[in-house]
Amino acid sequence: MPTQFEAQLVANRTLGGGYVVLEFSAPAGRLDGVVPGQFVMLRGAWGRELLNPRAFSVLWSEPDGRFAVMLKAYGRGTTRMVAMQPGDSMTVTGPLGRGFPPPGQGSVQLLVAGGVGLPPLHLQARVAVQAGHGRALELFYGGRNRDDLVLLDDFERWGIAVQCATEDGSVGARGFVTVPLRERLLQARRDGARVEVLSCGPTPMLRAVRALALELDVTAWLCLEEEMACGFGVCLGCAVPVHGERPYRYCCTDGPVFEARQVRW
Amino acid sequence: MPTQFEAQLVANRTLGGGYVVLEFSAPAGRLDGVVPGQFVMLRGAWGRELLNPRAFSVLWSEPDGRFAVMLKAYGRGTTRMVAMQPGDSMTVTGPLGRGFPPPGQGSVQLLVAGGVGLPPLHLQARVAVQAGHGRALELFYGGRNRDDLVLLDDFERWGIAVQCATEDGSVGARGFVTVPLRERLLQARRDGARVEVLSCGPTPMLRAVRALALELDVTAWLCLEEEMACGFGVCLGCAVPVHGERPYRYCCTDGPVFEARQVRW
Amino acid sequence: MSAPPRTAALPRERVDLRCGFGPLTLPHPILAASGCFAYGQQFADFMDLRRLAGLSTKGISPKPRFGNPLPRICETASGMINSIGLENVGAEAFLRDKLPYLSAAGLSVWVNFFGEDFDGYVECARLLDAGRGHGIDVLEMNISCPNIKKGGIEFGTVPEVAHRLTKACVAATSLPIVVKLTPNVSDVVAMAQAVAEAGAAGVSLINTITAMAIDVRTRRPRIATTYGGLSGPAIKPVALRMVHQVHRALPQLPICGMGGILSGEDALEFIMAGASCVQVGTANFARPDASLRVLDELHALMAELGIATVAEVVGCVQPIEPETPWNPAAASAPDAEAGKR
Amino acid sequence: MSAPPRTAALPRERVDLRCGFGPLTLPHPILAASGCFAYGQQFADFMDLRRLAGLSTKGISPKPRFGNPLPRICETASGMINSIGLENVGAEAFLRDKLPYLSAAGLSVWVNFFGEDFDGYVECARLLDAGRGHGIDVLEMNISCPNIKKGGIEFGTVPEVAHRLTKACVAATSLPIVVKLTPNVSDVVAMAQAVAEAGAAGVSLINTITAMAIDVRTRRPRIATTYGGLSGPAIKPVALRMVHQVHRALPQLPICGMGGILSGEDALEFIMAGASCVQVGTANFARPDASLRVLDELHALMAELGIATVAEVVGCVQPIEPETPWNPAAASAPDAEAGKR
Ligand SMILES: Cc1cc2nc3c(=O)[nH]c(=O)nc-3n(C[C@H](O)[C@H](O)[C@H](O)COP(=O)(O)OP(=O)(O)OC[C@H]3O[C@@H](n4cnc5c(N)ncnc54)[C@H](O)[C@@H]3O)c2cc1C
Ligand SMILES: Cc1cc2nc3c(=O)[nH]c(=O)nc-3n(C[C@H](O)[C@H](O)[C@H](O)COP(=O)(O)OP(=O)(O)OC[C@H]3O[C@@H](n4cnc5c(N)ncnc54)[C@H](O)[C@@H]3O)c2cc1C
Ligand SMILES: Cc1cc2nc3c(=O)[nH]c(=O)nc-3n(C[C@H](O)[C@H](O)[C@H](O)COP(=O)(O)O)c2cc1C
Ligand SMILES: Cc1cc2nc3c(=O)[nH]c(=O)nc-3n(C[C@H](O)[C@H](O)[C@H](O)COP(=O)(O)O)c2cc1C
Ligand code: FES
Ligand code: FES
Repeated sequence: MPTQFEAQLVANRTLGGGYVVLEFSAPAGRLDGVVPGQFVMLRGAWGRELLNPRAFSVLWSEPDGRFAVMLKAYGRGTTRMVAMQPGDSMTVTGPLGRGFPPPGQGSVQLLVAGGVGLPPLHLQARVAVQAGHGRALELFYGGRNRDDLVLLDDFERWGIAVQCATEDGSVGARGFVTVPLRERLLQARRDGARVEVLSCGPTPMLRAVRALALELDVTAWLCLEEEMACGFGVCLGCAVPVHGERPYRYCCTDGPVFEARQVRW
Repeated sequence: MPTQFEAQLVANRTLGGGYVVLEFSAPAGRLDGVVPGQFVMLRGAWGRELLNPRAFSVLWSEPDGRFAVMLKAYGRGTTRMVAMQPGDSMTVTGPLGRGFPPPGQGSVQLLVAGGVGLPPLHLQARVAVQAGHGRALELFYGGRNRDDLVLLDDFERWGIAVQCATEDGSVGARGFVTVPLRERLLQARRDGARVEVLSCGPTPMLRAVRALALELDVTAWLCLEEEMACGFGVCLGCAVPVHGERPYRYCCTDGPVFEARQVRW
Repeated sequence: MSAPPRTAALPRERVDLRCGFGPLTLPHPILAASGCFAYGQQFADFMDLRRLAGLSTKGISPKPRFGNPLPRICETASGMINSIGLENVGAEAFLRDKLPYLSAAGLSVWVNFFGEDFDGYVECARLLDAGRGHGIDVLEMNISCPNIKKGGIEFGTVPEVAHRLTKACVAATSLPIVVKLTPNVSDVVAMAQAVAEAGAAGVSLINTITAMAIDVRTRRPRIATTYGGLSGPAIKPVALRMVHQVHRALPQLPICGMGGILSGEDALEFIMAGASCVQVGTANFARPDASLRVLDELHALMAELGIATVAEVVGCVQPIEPETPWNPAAASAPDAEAGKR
Repeated sequence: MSAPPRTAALPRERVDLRCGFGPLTLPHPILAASGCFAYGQQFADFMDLRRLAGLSTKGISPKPRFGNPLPRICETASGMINSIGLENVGAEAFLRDKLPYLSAAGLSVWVNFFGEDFDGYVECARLLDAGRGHGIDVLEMNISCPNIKKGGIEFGTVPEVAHRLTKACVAATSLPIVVKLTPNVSDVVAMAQAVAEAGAAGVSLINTITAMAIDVRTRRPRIATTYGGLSGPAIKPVALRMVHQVHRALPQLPICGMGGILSGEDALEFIMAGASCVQVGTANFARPDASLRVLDELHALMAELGIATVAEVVGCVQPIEPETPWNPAAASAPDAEAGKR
């Protein structure tokens, strides 16, 4: 059940490329059992100029209440957040939303990440490794350049296969991450292997992943970002266009993870 | 001539009672020759919630560009300012306005201060002492209690006679500062001594000083506070009601120092 | 004449927060605003719903409605723009699926409603009348939605049209009808008067102000419908002005005030301007317990200022005292010359 | 149809900031707004006045006026309220004492003016006509002041009255008349149309929104006249909406946009909404060089976005692309069940 609580910043770790990990302490148990893809709404002492909290995927959480998120200065809220000092506090609401399907259900999960879309997939991998399903995962990680690819050592340590792609070719394949992904999906088809795609990242990347999944008829789960005001289903601001009985579902309560076919893009 | 410039906070000194002195470094010469009572408009990186700069009397300034102001957390702007850290910067416009008449013109100047009204009178005393007119000044200093009376050691060091009054009687006379002031003015009348009053502080205090000056027919200069948006004569927000050819004059350009009789209170 | 401000603070327990809104008695003046509290349930995870005086539901129409395309919201300086499109479950499903929960929680339930045309409004009032005795206290008629197509604008901006519509809805139900007015008018008093004369039990002031934001990179509006409604602290000064105008012109008409309330002090400003109770809207998104914080702060502030009851300060604001008369004949005193360089 | 957004950035020197406003050609689109720049002189201490495209003066009336009682201003969330009371030196003193300075600085001088009644407006336009050829480029007719007593409201809110007034003033001068409209109306397009048909050379949008703030401790308004005008970023979304509405309805009518402009991006939003040039108001108080910062930021932003000329983006905003059509027959996919606890 989501709750509202206060959290104190414990550490603000710079990863390079403008990415930071903010680590918070909070009352024990609040984010226990968070599912990868679930998120929290965070708001600092921002006065009246910035009204609404911002959504962040949980990067990790511990039973003692500590948790972390990863972000980059993007707009007004994230710019304030990357400048936060240990001891600063934020109001948290969470965990919110529905996360990715669990690993180890018979399919190999191909995690496709870009930019600040890494955290839920990083957590998916962490959880899988802890449950002994590390072999059932592979990471496809795209960015503009070397600096966009962070926390790779964790995947290495966990023994998870990683394929990178950068637009400038500085690491891995040159171009978009859908290039190696397509190869991998075609190979799986040739092998008759069961795979599913879990993806989070910039919307253009998600659109490309979706197109690929539809083309090759693979199940793909997309973790979407929509503008959110509340994060818990009351403002109806975060509509996601879908097919099916209703034209819209909600990113914060029905998602943020949606099956690619259902998304009306 | 007033200019606009950036200043960096060098020190944030706590005086007790909630008062702080903020000391800034700035380009040399910008506040040279500032007259006691003149002020600066200060604005931090406040985003869009707090639009307007805030006015502060100059507490002191040095030719190398350093200067200081004294304040207390009062509302939204001052609350942010007392929390500033060395290195933070502010946009400054100044020096602005017309200050007090210089000391040593034949009258003894009775400085009457309350709360955050001390800075211009403190500077008046500093300037007088530097010019060898320290004997021509006396300070009357009122507050609610001991904590409201700050920087007294400076006056002591300068050898300036000080009479305090506190509402709780913890220092000096019990009651308002106008009680010892009245005594002093009556004595001056008996002695046939030339005195004038220079006052800055909360509006109720200024009203009482004005009433006393009018009653005893003494010249009094009041340093007024009005809501200001610009501080340099363009918004016309800081009107001061006056008698004479026009019903209003402007706190930021005609003042903030006004002769008590002229003020339409 | 209102009482002059007291100076002595009161102990908190001496403050009586109860307040009246027309025929209703509320335990305190803080309700949640329409569209910002859904149908209430979601908030039960975060707060004790029963501490709230009441809530106004998401706007209900005779039939269910899907919402607008996205993006539906964006943030602006001290505000946000929304164009949700009046998505709702429809009157029938509301009565069946949502009302019992609210009624059990013991809140004052204000059902915000609208129709897509004149008859739709009347039909909705009639349908919702079935909720009388089952928890509904008030029908809050939203004639101010910027996002309805034809006729929508006139309902909210032309006094005669609003009068006719109110009259028809009042006749269709025995529940009190509170009309929620739009700020997008030249003369809000004329609107309030028109609906009061048609039998409205009160007015809610204000709905959002029609607004726009542009993404200069995509060269498109930030809201799919181009225009949406501005809410939040940015609009508070406009809301206060309208509450005050209406209260001054129609002191007997109960007003529910809203627009940018984030703190107890904000709520008290509305009450002093003339609101008998207030609604908290956008603030609920910042933190789910926002409305209870407003309540606690209001309580503490009334104690600090020595305000014993809400009634004694409703509309108590008095004009600024006149200045001392100007004496042009008085000689202008010398300037403090020293300061001019 | 406007051109689609370019992707390639331009070097700054390839950006041509010149712009047209009806018959005028301006070196760039940034002017200073009326009442926020006085008569210009004070700013010379802080900036090179000649870098500004122009300024609109404090509102001028036929005779000098003293202002309103105090307090005249207060701050609100991302905004401020003012009720200065249209204090000014009067037309004669303006022409004699203020205009020569501005004219020498080479700025485009827009004289904001008003009268206390119908005849006062016409007289003022006639008096100011003497400034033709001596530096005055435009008479900006303020029919939107909330602080004039009788008749003031109708000038700004009733299209027929505004039409008559504009026509009379247009006849009284050969200077172009730009009418500054109030946002306190239900239908700003009707107002713009009325003044355009009466011969206005353009419109300025928007003036302040009537607003109020209350000091809960004194139980009095924070502004002596109770109501004042709200300006600053808080009103920007309302201003943009009105500029867009008027531009869409009357694409040939030049619009000078304003309301909460603090940055180059704000200015570009107004231009994309349909303004040919913009005025910077309240921002000038935060820092005297604010208008030149807006200019520099606009220049840099146009370069970054590959916008070569102002004209190519005036009113270029396009609706959000339509969504992929909904297929209700498609089976709903399974939810990502895992996440639900
Ligand atoms: C479920 C979910 C999980 C998220 N997880 C993370 C995370 O782990 N790490 C992370 O860094 N970010 C994450 N985000 C995105 C994060 O919430 C946004 O970056 C943040 O809201 C932007 O805030 P800001 O104040 O910096 O930008 P703003 O100043 O609010 O935005 C600047 C401009 O960008 C637009 N904008 C705002 N948000 C978005 C967006 N998401 N997409 C496109 N345009 C936008 C706004 O309209 C605005 O005009 C997540 C978002 C969602 C919905
Ligand atoms: C010429 C001049 C010199 C000054 N010098 C000093 C100084 O040296 N040290 C110092 O601490 N302060 C000084 N002040 C006062 C200082 O500018 C105010 O305290 C400040 O503007 C309040 O800002 P704030 O953001 O903290 O309060 P805000 O949040 O702006 O104000 C809180 C509330 O108090 C009201 N308010 C704001 N300012 C005043 C005021 N001055 N009087 C009464 N009510 C007010 C506002 O309307 C608001 O509602 C001076 C003011 C002037 C005009
Ligand atoms: C997301 C959102 C949805 C809203 N939906 C409705 C609605 O359905 N009916 C209605 O009358 N008002 C609706 N409103 C308006 C609010 O009830 C309220 O009048 C307005 O937002 C001003 O209050 P605030 O500034 O506290 O939010 C909505 C506001 C928001 C922000
Ligand atoms: C202090 C002040 C005085 C103003 N005086 C005038 C005036 O005399 N005439 C006028 O047409 N507009 C006047 N305005 C309105 C501005 O010119 C402008 O239309 C409005 O403030 C919105 O722009 P902004 O948000 O950039 O300030 C005044 C605004 C302020 C803040
Ligand atoms: S963010 Fe409010 S409903 Fe999803
Ligand atoms: S503060 Fe703007 S004129 Fe004085």
